[in-house]
This record gives sequence, C-alpha cells and structure tokens, in this order.
Amino acid sequence: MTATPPPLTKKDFKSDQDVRWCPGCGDYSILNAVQSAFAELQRKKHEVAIVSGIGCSSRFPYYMDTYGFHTIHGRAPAIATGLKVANPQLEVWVVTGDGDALSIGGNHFIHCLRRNVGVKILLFNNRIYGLTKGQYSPTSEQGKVTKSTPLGSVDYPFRPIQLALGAGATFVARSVDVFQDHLEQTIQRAAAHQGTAFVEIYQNCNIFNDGTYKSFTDKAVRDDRVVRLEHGKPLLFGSEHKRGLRWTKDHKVGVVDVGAGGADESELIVWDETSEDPALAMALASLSESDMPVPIGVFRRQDRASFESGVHAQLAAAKGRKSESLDQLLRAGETWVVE
Amino acid sequence: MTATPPPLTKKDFKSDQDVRWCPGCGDYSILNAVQSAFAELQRKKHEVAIVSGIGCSSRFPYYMDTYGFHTIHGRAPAIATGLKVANPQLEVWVVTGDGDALSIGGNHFIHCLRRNVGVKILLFNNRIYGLTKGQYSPTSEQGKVTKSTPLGSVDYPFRPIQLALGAGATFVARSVDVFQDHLEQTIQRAAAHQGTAFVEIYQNCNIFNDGTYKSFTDKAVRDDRVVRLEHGKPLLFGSEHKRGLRWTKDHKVGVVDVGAGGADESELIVWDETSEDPALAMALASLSESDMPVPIGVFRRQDRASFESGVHAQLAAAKGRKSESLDQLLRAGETWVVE
Amino acid sequence: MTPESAHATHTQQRLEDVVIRFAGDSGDGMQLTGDQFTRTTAIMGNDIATFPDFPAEIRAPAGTLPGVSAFQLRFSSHDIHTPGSTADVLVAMNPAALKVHVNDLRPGGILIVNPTTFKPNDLKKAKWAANPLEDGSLSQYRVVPVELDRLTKETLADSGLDNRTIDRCKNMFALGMLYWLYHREMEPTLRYIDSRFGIKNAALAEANKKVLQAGYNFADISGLFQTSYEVPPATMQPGLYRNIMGNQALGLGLVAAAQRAGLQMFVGSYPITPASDILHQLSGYKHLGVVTFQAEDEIAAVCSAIGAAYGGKLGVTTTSGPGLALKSEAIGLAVMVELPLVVVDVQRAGPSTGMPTKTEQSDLLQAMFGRNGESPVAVIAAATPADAFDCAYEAVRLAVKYMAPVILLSDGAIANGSEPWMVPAAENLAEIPVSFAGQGGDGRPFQPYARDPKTLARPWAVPGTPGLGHRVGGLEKEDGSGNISYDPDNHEHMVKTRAEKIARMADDIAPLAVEGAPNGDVLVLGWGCTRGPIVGAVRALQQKGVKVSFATLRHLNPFPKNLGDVLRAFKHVIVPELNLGQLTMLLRARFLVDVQCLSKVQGRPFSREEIEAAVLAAVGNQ
Amino acid sequence: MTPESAHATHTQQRLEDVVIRFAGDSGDGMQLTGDQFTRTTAIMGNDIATFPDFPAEIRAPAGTLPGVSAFQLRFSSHDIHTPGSTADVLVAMNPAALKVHVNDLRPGGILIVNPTTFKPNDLKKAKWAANPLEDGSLSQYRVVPVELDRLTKETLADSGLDNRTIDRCKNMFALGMLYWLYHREMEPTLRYIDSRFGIKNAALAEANKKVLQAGYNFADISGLFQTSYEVPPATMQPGLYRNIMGNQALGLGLVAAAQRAGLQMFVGSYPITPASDILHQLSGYKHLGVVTFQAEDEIAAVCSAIGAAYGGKLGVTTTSGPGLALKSEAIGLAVMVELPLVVVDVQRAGPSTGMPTKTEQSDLLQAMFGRNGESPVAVIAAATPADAFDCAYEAVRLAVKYMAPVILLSDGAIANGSEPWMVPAAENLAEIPVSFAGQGGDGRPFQPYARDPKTLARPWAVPGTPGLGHRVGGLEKEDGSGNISYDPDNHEHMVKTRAEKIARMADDIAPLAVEGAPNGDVLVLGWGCTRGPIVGAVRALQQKGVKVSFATLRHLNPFPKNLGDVLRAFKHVIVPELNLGQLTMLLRARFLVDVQCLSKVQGRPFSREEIEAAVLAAVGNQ
Ligand SMILES: Cc1ncc(C[n+]2csc(CCOP(=O)(O)OP(=O)(O)O)c2C)c(N)n1
Ligand SMILES: Cc1ncc(C[n+]2csc(CCOP(=O)(O)OP(=O)(O)O)c2C)c(N)n1
Ligand code: SF4
Ligand code: SF4
Ligand SMILES: [Mg+2]
Ligand SMILES: [Mg+2]
Repeated sequence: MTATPPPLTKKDFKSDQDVRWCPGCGDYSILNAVQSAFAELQRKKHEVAIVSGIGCSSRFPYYMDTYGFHTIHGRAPAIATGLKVANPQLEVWVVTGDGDALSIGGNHFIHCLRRNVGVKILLFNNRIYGLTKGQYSPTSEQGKVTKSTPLGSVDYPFRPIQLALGAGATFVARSVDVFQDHLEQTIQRAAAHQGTAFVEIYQNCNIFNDGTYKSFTDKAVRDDRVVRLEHGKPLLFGSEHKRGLRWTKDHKVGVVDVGAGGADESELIVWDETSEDPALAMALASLSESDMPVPIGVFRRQDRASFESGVHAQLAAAKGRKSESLDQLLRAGETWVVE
Repeated sequence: MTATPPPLTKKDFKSDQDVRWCPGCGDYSILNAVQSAFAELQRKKHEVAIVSGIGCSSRFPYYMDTYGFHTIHGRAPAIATGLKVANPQLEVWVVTGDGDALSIGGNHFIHCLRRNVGVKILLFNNRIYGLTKGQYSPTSEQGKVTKSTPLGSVDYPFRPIQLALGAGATFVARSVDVFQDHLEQTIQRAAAHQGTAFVEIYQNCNIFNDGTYKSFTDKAVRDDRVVRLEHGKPLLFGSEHKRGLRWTKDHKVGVVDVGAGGADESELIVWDETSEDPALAMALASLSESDMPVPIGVFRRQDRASFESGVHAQLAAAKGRKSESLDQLLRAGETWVVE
Repeated sequence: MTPESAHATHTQQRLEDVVIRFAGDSGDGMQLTGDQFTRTTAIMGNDIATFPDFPAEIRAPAGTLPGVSAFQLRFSSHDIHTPGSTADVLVAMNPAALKVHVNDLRPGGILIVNPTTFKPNDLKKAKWAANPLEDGSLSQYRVVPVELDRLTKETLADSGLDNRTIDRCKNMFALGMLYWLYHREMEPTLRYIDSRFGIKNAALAEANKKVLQAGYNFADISGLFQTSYEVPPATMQPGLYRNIMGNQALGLGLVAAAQRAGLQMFVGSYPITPASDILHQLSGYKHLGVVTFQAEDEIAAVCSAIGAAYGGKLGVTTTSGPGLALKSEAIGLAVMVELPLVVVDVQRAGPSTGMPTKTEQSDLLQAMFGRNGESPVAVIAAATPADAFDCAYEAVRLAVKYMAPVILLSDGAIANGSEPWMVPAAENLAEIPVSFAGQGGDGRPFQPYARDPKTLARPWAVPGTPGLGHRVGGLEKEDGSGNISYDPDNHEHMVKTRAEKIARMADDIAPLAVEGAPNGDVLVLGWGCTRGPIVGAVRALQQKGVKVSFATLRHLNPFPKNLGDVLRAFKHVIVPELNLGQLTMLLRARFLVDVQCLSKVQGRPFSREEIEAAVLAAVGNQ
Repeated sequence: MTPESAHATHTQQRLEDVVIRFAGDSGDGMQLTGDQFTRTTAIMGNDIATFPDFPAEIRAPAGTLPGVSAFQLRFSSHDIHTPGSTADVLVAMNPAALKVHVNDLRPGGILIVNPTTFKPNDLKKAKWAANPLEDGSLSQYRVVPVELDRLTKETLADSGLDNRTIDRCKNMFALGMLYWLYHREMEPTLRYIDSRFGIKNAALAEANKKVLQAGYNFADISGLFQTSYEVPPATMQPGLYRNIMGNQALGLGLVAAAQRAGLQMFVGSYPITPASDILHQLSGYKHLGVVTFQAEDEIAAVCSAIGAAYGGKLGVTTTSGPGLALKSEAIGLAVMVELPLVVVDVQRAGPSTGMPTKTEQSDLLQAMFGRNGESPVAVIAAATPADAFDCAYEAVRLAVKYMAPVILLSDGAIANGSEPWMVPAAENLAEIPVSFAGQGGDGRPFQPYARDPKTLARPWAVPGTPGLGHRVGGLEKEDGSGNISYDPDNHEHMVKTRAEKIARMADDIAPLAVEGAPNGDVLVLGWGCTRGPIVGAVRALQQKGVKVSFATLRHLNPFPKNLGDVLRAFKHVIVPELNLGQLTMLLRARFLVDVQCLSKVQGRPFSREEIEAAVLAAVGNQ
C-alpha cells in the first residue's frame, strides 16, 4: 500500500538553481505567482514543461523544478507547438518577453494563436530589451530614448492584446507583476483553457525601464486607473466603484460616474469574455493608456478544439479506417517478382 | 524647348516579359487593374519600385515596366522598408501572396504595418500556395483538403483584415480580382495613403483552389452577398439596396431589411473609415463569410506620420543641431599627440 | 491482348538498351505518359532509370519554350545507372518541345512530331525562325510525322466528349505507338486508366483506353515504322520489386526506421520544390501514426521537430537549400541540446532562389558548416532513388543512437528520378534500439548530460517521466549536470565532445567499398547523384582496360575510416560534383591528397561520357 | 597636483610593462575604473591593451561567482600587442572576484583586497570553503588588505550622501591607490568626473573626486607599499592618438568609408551581444546622415540593408554568430542580385547561444559557406581594436567596387578591447569612387548585368533614375539582360562569374607581409584576435634566435595572391585559432600544405606563452 504523497507546495516548484535577475525585477513576482498557482492547482511536476526563448524573462525555466527548455530567441512557440502536438497530455507553458515574442518571434506567436495549440503563453512585457541591456522593443512607447534610439524611437508600438485578437486567439488576458492575487488567478484561468492561452503580464524592469507602468499600477492610483474585466459583471472601477464603462451614443466605450448624480449600474456594460465577436475586446484593448482606465483580466475566451486534439483525432480516425503493416506499406503499388 | 511628353497609358506600364500565369488566373485582372490605376494616376515609371516575395503572385514585378525586385519568400516588406526609408520619394509597392505575407512573412508584415512605413501592400489572397502546386495556406478554411492535408487541414485560418487591424495598420482595405472598377479604385486609394496601405485582394487560383470566392462574387449573387464600405454612407447592400447593416441591441452588427416594412435608411450604420477605435472595423472583419454579407472597401484609414518621415525628421533635426566633419568625428574624445 | 501484332509486315529487332524522351507542353501530360511507360517496363522486368524535367515553377503560356515539360526514361536488359544522355526516340508534341530537346536526340534517332502543331504562330512562340519540318534541319533524324490531334479526334468522334477533353487524350495515342514499337504490354496501363478514371468517369476511361489502343494499332498498320524492337528483361537479383522515385523512397525509409525504432514520427515541414512531395507522401500516413505539421516557415518547421524530439518522438524536417539556410540557427540548438533530429535537404540549383526545378549538389558545405560556432552534425547523401530508402534509414539510426542531428542530402534528380527497387522485408531491416531514460527517484538530481561511454550519447529523458525533470538550452552547459557553465575548460571539453560524438560514428559505418581494383591509375569518387554516371563510365572504361575504379561516399561526415587509405592508393582521384568542388575541398583538407574536382554546374546531372572523358584525360589518353 | 608625493619615504622603481586587473561585483564599477586607468595611461603616452571580461548577460545576485566583472589592462614603455595573461596587480573587491581571478595573478604579484567583505556569508556565496585571507592560501602573493568601504565612508562622512551612493564610490578609492602606485596623473579622471556628474549632480562629483584623492593619499601615507613604479611613455609613431575600442573603431571605419564614398549609410540591425554597441554608436550619428534601423529580427535587418543598397545607399548590417545564421538566406539573395552589402559579425562563443559574452573565432566557415548553392562572398577579419577601423573601411571599398557582399569578422575580445589608435586624417583615407549608372534614354533596354570587364561588377542603377527601370531577383538570370534564365550554360557561366568576381579582388589587395625572415623553420599565421599574442610570442622567440616569422591574414576570401608561396617557404606553418581549425582547413584544401592548427576553444584569447610553446614544440625545442 502506498501512501498518498503529501500535497505539493509552492516550494516544490523551486529548482535548485540560483535565481539571477536583478534585485527588484518584476520577474520575481511572476515566478512567485506561477509557483503559487501550480501549487494551488496541484500540478504534477513531471507533467509540466516550460519552454522559453531568450531574454531575462526566458531564464524562467531554470528556476522551476519541472521540465524546461531554454531555446533560442523568438522560437519558443514553434518548439512548444512540436512538443505539445507530440505529447498532448503534457502541460506546456511558454515564457517569453516582449522582444522575444513580438519582435523576432512575432510570426510563431501569431501562428500559435491562430492554430489554437494548447499551450499557455506568458508574455513578460517590460517594454524593453532587458537582457541586451536596454534597447527599445516593439511595445515601447513612441519617442522612447534608449541605447539604440538616442533621439527617441520613431516606431508606433504594438498592443499585444490587439495583436492577439487580430490573430484569432481564443484566450486573451492581461495582468500585472505587482497584482499578485490577480496574476495568480489569471495564471490559473489560463491553465484551465483548452487552446492557446495568452497572458500579457505588465512587468517592471527596474534597471532599463523603471516605472513604466507606475502611472496606473501605483497603490495610490491603481483603483482609479485600472478596470477589472470580470465575466458577467458590470465594468465598474474606481476606489469606491464609483465609475464604470458604458456604451456611448456612437457605440464607443465611454467612462461614466456611477451612483448618485451619475449613471445607474444597470447602464454599464456587462462583461462577456465569451462573446464570439472580438469587437468589444478590441475596443477595450485600444483604450488610451493615459486617458482611460487600463483593463486587466480576461479579454476573450472561446471554447474551440485545440490544434493537437484535431491532429490526433485525424490520426485516430485514419487508424480506424485503415491498418497497414510495414511490409504492406513497402510493397504498396505495382510490384513484380524476379525469380 | 522640350514638348510635354504624352500622358502615359496602361500599356506604358507593361514590361517586355511574357506573362506566365495559368490562363484564367485572377492575377491577370489584378495586373490589369494596377496598370490602369497607375495610368490614371500618371505615375512616373521610374519613380515606382515594386518589391515582391516568392509565389505566383510575386512574379508581378516582371510584368511591370517600372523598377522591380523579386526577392525571397516572405521578406518583401522588410526589403521594401529599407528601400523606402533609404528613398522616401520613391513610390514603393509590395506584391505578395497569402503564403508569402502571412505564413513565412508574417512577422515582417505585421511590423511593417505597426511602423506605418509608407509602402503599399497588395496581398493576393487565393487561400492556397499556388507556386508550390497546391498546399493549404494560413488563409485556407479549416478542413481544406490539399496535397499536404489529405484528410483536411486542422488549422483555423487567419483573417488578414483582422490581423492587420490587430497590428495597428493605418490603411486596411479589401477588394476582389473580378471587381475591376472597385479594385482599381481601391488601388488608387491605397496609392494616396501616406503610411502603410494594406489591400487584401481576393484572387481566384483556377488551378488549385478554383471558385473559392464564387459563393459571393458570382455575378448572380454578388449584390446580395457583398456590402461596400463607403465613407460617410450608410451600409446598404442587396440588388436594390434593400438591405443594410445596423447596430443590434447588444451592440453587434446585424442585417436588416430596409424600406417598406423594414428599417429606415437613417437607422443604418454610417460608415466612418477614419474612426480611431478599430472595434467596428474588427466587427466587420469578423462577420461570418457564409451567413453575412462580405464587406469590401476601406475598413480603416488613419492619417499618421509615416515611419520614414519620422526617421528623416530626426536626421534633419540632428543635422540642424550639430555639424561635424569627418576629421572632427575621428578625433572626438580624449586625444593626445605623440611627437 | 498481347504485344504480338496481326499485321506484322515489319521486322523485329532485339535491343539491349533504349532511351526514350517524351516532351510537350505542361498540359500535354508528358509526366503521366512517361510514368506509364516506366511502370509497364518495370513490370516487364527491365532495369530502368528515369529523369523528369519539369518547367520552371510558374506555368508558362502554352506552346512557349519555358512551358516545355519532359520525361526521359531508359530501360535495358542489363543493369543501368543513369537515365542516359542522348535519346533514341524523341516524342515532341509541339515545336517548343522540339526546340528544347532535339539536340539531345542521337543522329539516326526516331523523332515523332505532330505536324499540325507547326503553324506559323506555333513556330513563332517556340522561336523557330523557319519550319524545321520543311527546311531540312532535321535530316539527320528519322522523322515520323503523326497527326496526333486529328487521329485522336477521329478515334473519339462518337465519344460525346468535348473537344478539350478529347485533345487531352492525344498523349495516349503517342504512348500506344511506343508500346507497339517496343513490344510493351498494354494491361498495366489499361488497369491504371480504369483505377484512375474508371469509377468517377467511365466515359473518360473508355476514351483513354480507346486512344491508347488506336495508337498501338496505328503504329502497327500505318507502316511508318519498318522495325519494332524487343528489349528482353534484365537479369536482376531475385526478389520483389517496385519502381520507386527518390522522394518516395526517402519517405518510406523514414517511416520504416521510425517503426523499427518504435518511435512515433513527427514531421515539421514547409513546402518547397523539390522536397514538397515528401511532406505530401508522409501526410498520407496518418494511419501509421505519422504526424505531419505544415509549419508557418522553415524555422518553425525545424523548431517543431526539435520540440517533438524533446518530447521523445522522431523529429524530422524536410526542405531544400533556401530552407536549410533558414534552419541554420535552430539546427545549432539541436547540436547543443543533443537531441536526435533528421534534416532532409533535397538540393536544387542555387544560390538564392536559383533554378528551383533543376538539380545541384551545392549544399554540402552549408550542411557541414552553415551554423555559428563549432556545430558538428552528421551528413549522409543518397546516391540513387532507391538508395534514398537506405540512407533515410541510416540517418534515423545514427540520430537516435548518438542523440545528434543528421543532415540527409538528396537532390532534384534523385528526388524525381525513379528506378526499380528490391523491396526489403521489414524483418530484415536493421534493428534500431531506442531506450528512454527510466524513471528517476533515487533522490539524486537527474544528470541529463551523463554520457554513454561508447557513443557519448546523453540520455533521452522524455517530459512526462516522473523524477527526470531537468532543464536544457542553447547556453553552454556543464557536462553531466547540464547546468549552465561559463567555465573555459568545460567549454573546450564540450566543443570537443560534440565533435568526437560525430567522429565516433565512423566506427559504426561501413568502410568505403571500392569497385574495381583497390589501387590503380584513377579512382572516381562519387557522392549523391553522380553515382549513376560514374558506374556506367567506369565499368565501360574498365572493360577497355583502363586502370580505373570507383567508389561512392554515402557518409560525408564522418568519413569512413578507410577513406584516406583508399585515396592514397590511386595516382589520380577524380571527384565529379555538381558544384564548384565542395567534397573535393573537404578531402584535400583532411587528407592532403591532390584530389581533383570534375565540376559541372548546369542544373543537370553528369552524363556518362563526361566522366569517361575526365578519366581518360587524367590517364593522358584522350 | 602631480604624481610626485610629499611623503615619499618609499622607493621608486622603473618598469617597462605592467598588467593590472580590477575585479568586483557587476555593481562595483570595475569597467569604469579600468576605463579611467586606461584613458589616463593612454594620455600619458604608454602603449596599452585592454581586455574587459563581463559576467554572463543576466545579472547574478551580488557577491556570487557569475556576477563577477573584470577589466584587465596592460601598459608599457614599448609596443605591446596583448592585454597580458597574468597580472602584476589584482584588485579584488570581494571574495567572489578573488575566487574567479586569483589564479591569474603572478606569484609575488600585488593583491589588493577588502577584508571587510570576507564575512562567512560572503565566503559561502563565493564558494570558498575557508577564509583565504586566513588560511595561508594566498601566501605566494603580496596581499594588501584595505578596508575600502570603511575608508570611503570616512572620507564622505560629511557629504550628506546616502550610504548606497557612498558605497558606490569605493572603486575610486582603489583607483586612487593605483594612481599613486604607478605615478599616474589625476587630472584626466578629475576632468571626467566633472563632465560626467558635474552639472547634474555636483555633490556626487565632489564625492568621487574626494575619494579618488583619498585613495591616492592613503597609498602614499599608509606605508602599505614600499615601492611605487614609474612606467615611462612608449616611443610611438608621431601623430594624434586616441584610445579606441574595437566596436567603436569598426563603426567609425564604416562612417568614414561611407563619407569618402559619398554614400549615405543605412544600418539595419537587431541587438545582440557583443555587437549591439556598434548599433548604439551609429544611432548617434544622425547628424552625419547615418540611418539606423532596429529591425524586428536579423532577417529583417539584413533585408532592410539589401533594400537600402538596391536604393543606392551603403547597406550595412551588424550582428553576432546566431544572427549571421539567420541572415544566411538573404545574404544569398545579395550574392545573386549583386548588390554591395557589408555584414559585420562580431563573433562570440558558440554553438547556438553558447557563451554570449565570451570570445571565439568559430564563424569563419559559416561566413564562407553558410548559404545554399555556390554563394561566394568576400571575408575580411579585423585583428586588433584599431585594425577594425581599417578593415571596416576595406569592407566598404570592396563591396561597392565589386558590387558584392562582404562579411567582416570581428570578435568579442576585439570588440570590447581597446588600444591607442593613431587617428588618420580624413584626406589621407583612400578614395572610394562610386558611380551610379547614368540615365537611360537611348531606347535600348537597360542591361542591369552588363559588367565592368575588370572587376566584373554590374552597374548600380538606382530606382528613381529615369530610363533605367529593370527587374532583379533571386532566380538565376541571363548575364547582361538580367532576364530569368534556366539555360544550363548560362547558369554555369553565372556561377563561375560570381566566384570569379570575388577571386579578382585578390588583384586589388595587398600581398601578405611576413614579419621576420621570408623563410625558416616556422611561420605563425594569424587571423583576427590571434595577432596580438602572436606578435609578442614571435618577437620574443626571434630574439632568442628561433627561426620563426609571423603574418596576419586580413583577407580570408579571397586570399592574398602570394599566400601559397609564403606558406611553402617554411618547414612548419602553425595557425593559432580560437576554434577547431577553420582557417587551417581552408589553407590545407587550397594549398595542400600541412598547416597545423593550434586550437583553443575556451571563450578567451590566446596568451603569448601558449603560442611560444607551440612554436618551440614545432622546432622540437621544448
Ligand atoms: C538570434 C538572436 N538575436 C538576438 C539575440 C540577442 N537578444 C537576446 S534577448 C534579446 C531581447 C530580449 O528582450 P525581451 O524578449 O523583451 O526580454 P527581456 O530581457 O526584456 O525579458 C535579444 C535581442 C539573441 N540571443 N539571438
Ligand atoms: C525559403 C523558401 N521556402 C519555401 C519556398 C517555396 N515556396 C515558394 S512560393 C511558396 C508559397 C506561395 O504561396 P503564396 O504566397 O500564397 O503565393 P501564390 O503562389 O499562391 O500566389 C512556397 C512555399 C521558397 N521559395 N523559399
Ligand atoms: S535587466 Fe530588467 S528585466 Fe532583466 S533582470 Fe534586470 S530588471 Fe529584470
Ligand atoms: S497556380 Fe493558381 S495562382 Fe498560380 S498562376 Fe496558376 S492559377 Fe494563378
Ligand atoms: Mg522585454
Ligand atoms: Mg496564395
């Protein structure tokens, strides 16, 4: 008789490697949240593989006591796709950065989302190239002064949520390194999704892009500046839930005061993360970061068969229809015998 | 005294090379529309460069009597970016296919759109790999049986307009090979745009994917199945303009009968291609192709400084601020003299 | 129906060896025609070699030179090794086909042309200044004008088919004529027609069969040919045979190896000429558990295969030269993480896009060195269509045994060429033992870079196995533990270990076999598709008493252990290559032997004659 | 303030040659400290060579071994060529720095340590089993314990600065001590401090200056050193000098060449260690018209440069090994369309991600062969930091003159190393004539592949020019017209023409110069960063009477014309390489000379001693 093993704790997911991020880096909080979420979910360590590209963020697998593959720059989604299709029962996570996923790895990223491969992608968006010591990234705001843009960047940035929606992603969410509980929950939600689950995580790089999210994540302003998307609930925010999002007359998303003197809660948009039409999610992903509340939570969730399930269903069906030995295969077609 | 040269005609844009597409290929109509549009616009031949990747569609530059660069698979937007930034006064067009732009070239495509480089991208979308003789492409519908998917493809397709919107494109349009006038006009509209102009062109490959758009482009059904997006006009369609698109109660796009017994024209959505919020364009790009009318025309247009204009403005400003001879440059910093 | 004719007023002649070329418009069905002749002839027991010559990828307008498609086949009563260089018979369906191919018809050869296609406009499209049927320029050939279109139309006058369909049957008329001319059996093609059109379109099947028969009869009755020819079967090793193309054999070799290794196969690929057909073929093996993944690009293709290999599957990726270039960086990752990976490169004429439908052997050095850092991989080259089976099998064997990437080189000529293949019995195929690392659990951390002392292979530890959790990656790692290491000595040790692992395969491969005397004046050392013409040339010269031998290198990295000794045993070593001397360079550098390259870079294989000439020049005997 | 001391109770000694190494935590400012010593010393007229040794890219936790950052510099009264292998002085800011670097301190060398950092926890982090200051394990060195943190704190007690800021000034204390020890002038560093912090943070500037001075005084007064050293200036060629790093020199060389060619420069690049700094530097030259484009990846980077080259600009792309792998396919396109392109590869230790901050020379074969098809490019390698200027200039000259891609190899050691550079006057730089094709208009179609009979270059016809409309691309093309061609003979002609074009550059480059006798027992042939240690080793051996000469290959493809003769004039040829023998292979294959590789693959340069040993072994004299 074997005793049931004791439940796993967060600590069980820590590897024996020294964590080597700069002190104060947001990556620590994310690591912590992932370890907590995995413990909460009681994931078996050997059933998890974490695949990353290259970047500070991509060092992540070394610190998890699971299977890990620290691959090459930008290619984690492609490698993870092969791994997941090969082993559908394995839980495959991708950890990547804004440069890794959206600059060099943009193509694999959008194709992974399009195919709905059952991997979970955590994008640590610090709006900078950390590992190569501070060049601007495709998510850096226009005008950013960095080592490679001494007069400011000219590029317009991507908004990762927009791009994911445009690629047809079935699970799109956002959280923030310093919102530990929200982050942990969002990771759990991602874990529960069948197809590709994409989570953008706003992450502070205190060395090369310190405080980039401060204007809405600071404790003092957070409540007023962040709106949480919660399925089935009205889009309320503000310190005392005194503000909300409502449709304007010309069918855009607008902010209103709620309660005495303002709108009634019933007038607010009730969040539906399962809407097939991605338009509202797109509208929320497009809100101005400086003038409007910043949405976090699940922007979109669609139940759709994962890529690997489709692949394996075809194999199973084909096997059901036809069986052929190796000899039969080799001798197929027109043959003749020389005696 | 030199006489003004006679105006250019369509024929002037034809090169001396034999056109080598299959008889009946939709690419012929597109070539024709581009040549007409260039004649209409009186483009100077030497001021136009056409850059393509690899594919049937990408043979396009050979047939135009302009500058042409038939590059490598998927890289046309990247090469065109270098060319346009190097020579902002040159008119740079990119011709590409659904495989070229969206499969191997997906990353350069989305980054070109993001940066808003002043090139015009014509994507010949035949939902198939033509040149390599018929494999499915990232725009092929799920379940497509092709050489590489004998039991049907498992992938969900991209919708190029969605992807372009997600990448932050400033000009997004769609036309159809067999709608010659509309196509020619759309090309002219693209030519007039400052930043990246993206035109998806539905193109029939009569060899490997014949009739893929028939269900809504056939003369008999066209009027009922296609809705034209015209700036400032209500979204009417149908043979006698008897149907239209209207906001539903839950803020989605719905079809209504218009006129006697139906809705009034004034209730319809009035098309605004300049809306900053991409949500409605996204909604239209997401309509079911089988149940809803298929939108063509300009989905989105934003006036925003092009990438190359930003780059050259920085150069000009820097030159204004500092002038340095080569000798000064070489001797910069701490120097000493050995005698 | 037998090939015997009721109206036999002609003479019959026995031949040993015949080369036929069908040439026509892309739409004329020349590949199918050639294929049918090939299958029939294979079944009749001749040895065969074929060489299809497609037009460039884009369809050219009908009747133009770039639109010409051709299929050459050679069949014989003895062992043959090349599809031949000059043809005995040329079927030219139009003036363009004639223009492109007539120079390859031997003087006195039979030239079947359709005179109704020689209208002024047709001639212009084919860039003939004057009508060659009229200006005497074909006088050195036996011109046989046959109005294929008219005759086909008459045959099908009552068929009720439309004109276009009727016209597309005319290739069957030509095929029927050749069947008569070379005493071929009709059954295999009749069967094929039935199986292809029979059920779906009985009328079409009937029409094709009728036209085939009509062609046969016409050749018999018309009296256009004074002689018909018999080519008796070759004496081949006893066994079960099928005719096979190189791409097909390669695909089968991979499947066979995967099955014998007990591994599921995962193929990550992106279509590219001339490799696409391997993907197509393998995508039809779902019932055998083969997963094919058409990736978004070559990088994703190889990366997905690496991911699958990490997951314990047989990771395979197939491509051509430009695709291999794109895979460079990721192959380096596979080298570093020491996972098995089979990379197939079906070479085509380069550089850059080059001439996609033409063949070349110019990716060898890319395969060897096209990665950053010291990044050794094994390299194997298939020499003939059937050999691609064995080479694919060998590639898998080495990859899984040594936990290393193997690049398998084929080329356009092998890929689309065909030859009879003696089908092996599955049980006779070499075993490919694979053992995954067992469950951990002794409490000690798993050592992902602990090595097999003989092969230096590291354990294959599949995610999902309890207790084996570990991390791999592209950074240099400490031997044994696999932890990241910047230690200078460890790095040097690892660089040398990765090189040594590949080098040790030399103990595990057959020594190079020399055909002919083990020493002498000249060794012709071939690799890849040069084998065929070398065999022909060397055997012919040997019969003339020239002291020449030949050998074919299958393993290009590592080399067989005896290679240096073999080279040094000859006064001259000639290496024919469809490049500027890539293997030659490797040999010279390694052995300091004055190996000479016979270079040809024209997008097509060597002819036997070119090799003979080079050997004779070397022995000063030209 | 002069380096003379008022309290001089110590003795003074003259030295010819000193090696100092600063080592500490990433946060300890060792690079800045080393840099200041370097600048001061350069200005004082010594010859210098430096070697910074960064930690791996990720910041390690403070006090751990992977977090150690070091800077070595050697300065001398004579011509020197390497930063030296063993140090005369080691400043180790903490136990981890000591652990990593102490073995490189020569016996009897001065070891400055901060004893307050040797607490049990510090020792544990640095993996010291026992306190080395106490267990006698440092007895072979002259250990000088200095409580840097306490002394710095005392110096700044009244500064009002916070503790963290104060602590970060302690490197200045160490620097001040070394300035006293080696009679360095303080002014340059004082000036630097003012210019760096002066305006923004006067308090900080004051603090740094004060601590520097305090360190100087402490060394003087404390009596810890019995002797101070004078290292008189070297006699260098007269001229204007600056100290320059390899990356910097390379960037300047590109700019200078672009200006002299009258071309605007377009740099398409994607950041990667150790090449990123070139992009950073060039992005600061907007006032000079330099366009820098940070692309989405390496493929886009090279493609954008090709697009710019097509548009008549100087297209440049900069990267390291993994990036070069990704650029392979596109470089092949540049070969095919025959456009000028400069590809810079600052090599690092591979394969795959390898050891990004460590140096290696293992991309040579990738540069030569890492493309599909026969795809020749010119390859040039910089040998020292200052030489990178000349090589970059040369790369541009060849690219535009021959309309061809040129790959310029540097490496991590050159990139971040520095040396005094005699600044050339712009007017003395070689002319780089560029002529674009003139307007068309004679009615005849423009011939984009008409060639210059001497260089075989095709015309550079810039879009926007009336009458020159033409199409180029990656498919094989007819010489002259540039139309697509599948003609076999044309293909062979073009393959050979592209090769010949590169080969002809050999007529245009300097013959290889041998330093020492033109024949003898041993030639040490270097390339890239092996030059420095070779010069030192060979000169030393020559003085001892060994018949050894050396030469440095700048042009790796094509080789200088006299190379074969040079090699054959020596009994032994040794090629030291930081790889497994890449140049060696090329030389053996080309010249059939038994060239031997002295291989080292440890992520760091050769020492002079290693080369000396190899030469002595070769002459049987070890
Ligand atoms: C092929 C290749 N190109 C470039 C690099 C250099 N590189 C490593 S990480 C990185 C960007 C990292 O940025 P991001 O993905 O945002 O990760 P972060 O460090 O910010 O977490 C770059 C450019 C590389 N390792 N490989
Ligand atoms: C690097 C590389 N990979 C693959 C190919 C083969 N290839 C050429 S075109 C093409 C796809 C063409 O599809 P699309 O872009 O849709 O163009 P179409 O032919 O349909 O117009 C492929 C896979 C190639 N030429 N180069
Ligand atoms: S550089 Fe930035 S992102 Fe990287 S570890 Fe340091 S703080 Fe984190
Ligand atoms: S294959 Fe299709 S896309 Fe290509 S030329 Fe033919 S019809 Fe057009
Ligand atoms: Mg980042
Ligand atoms: Mg297509």
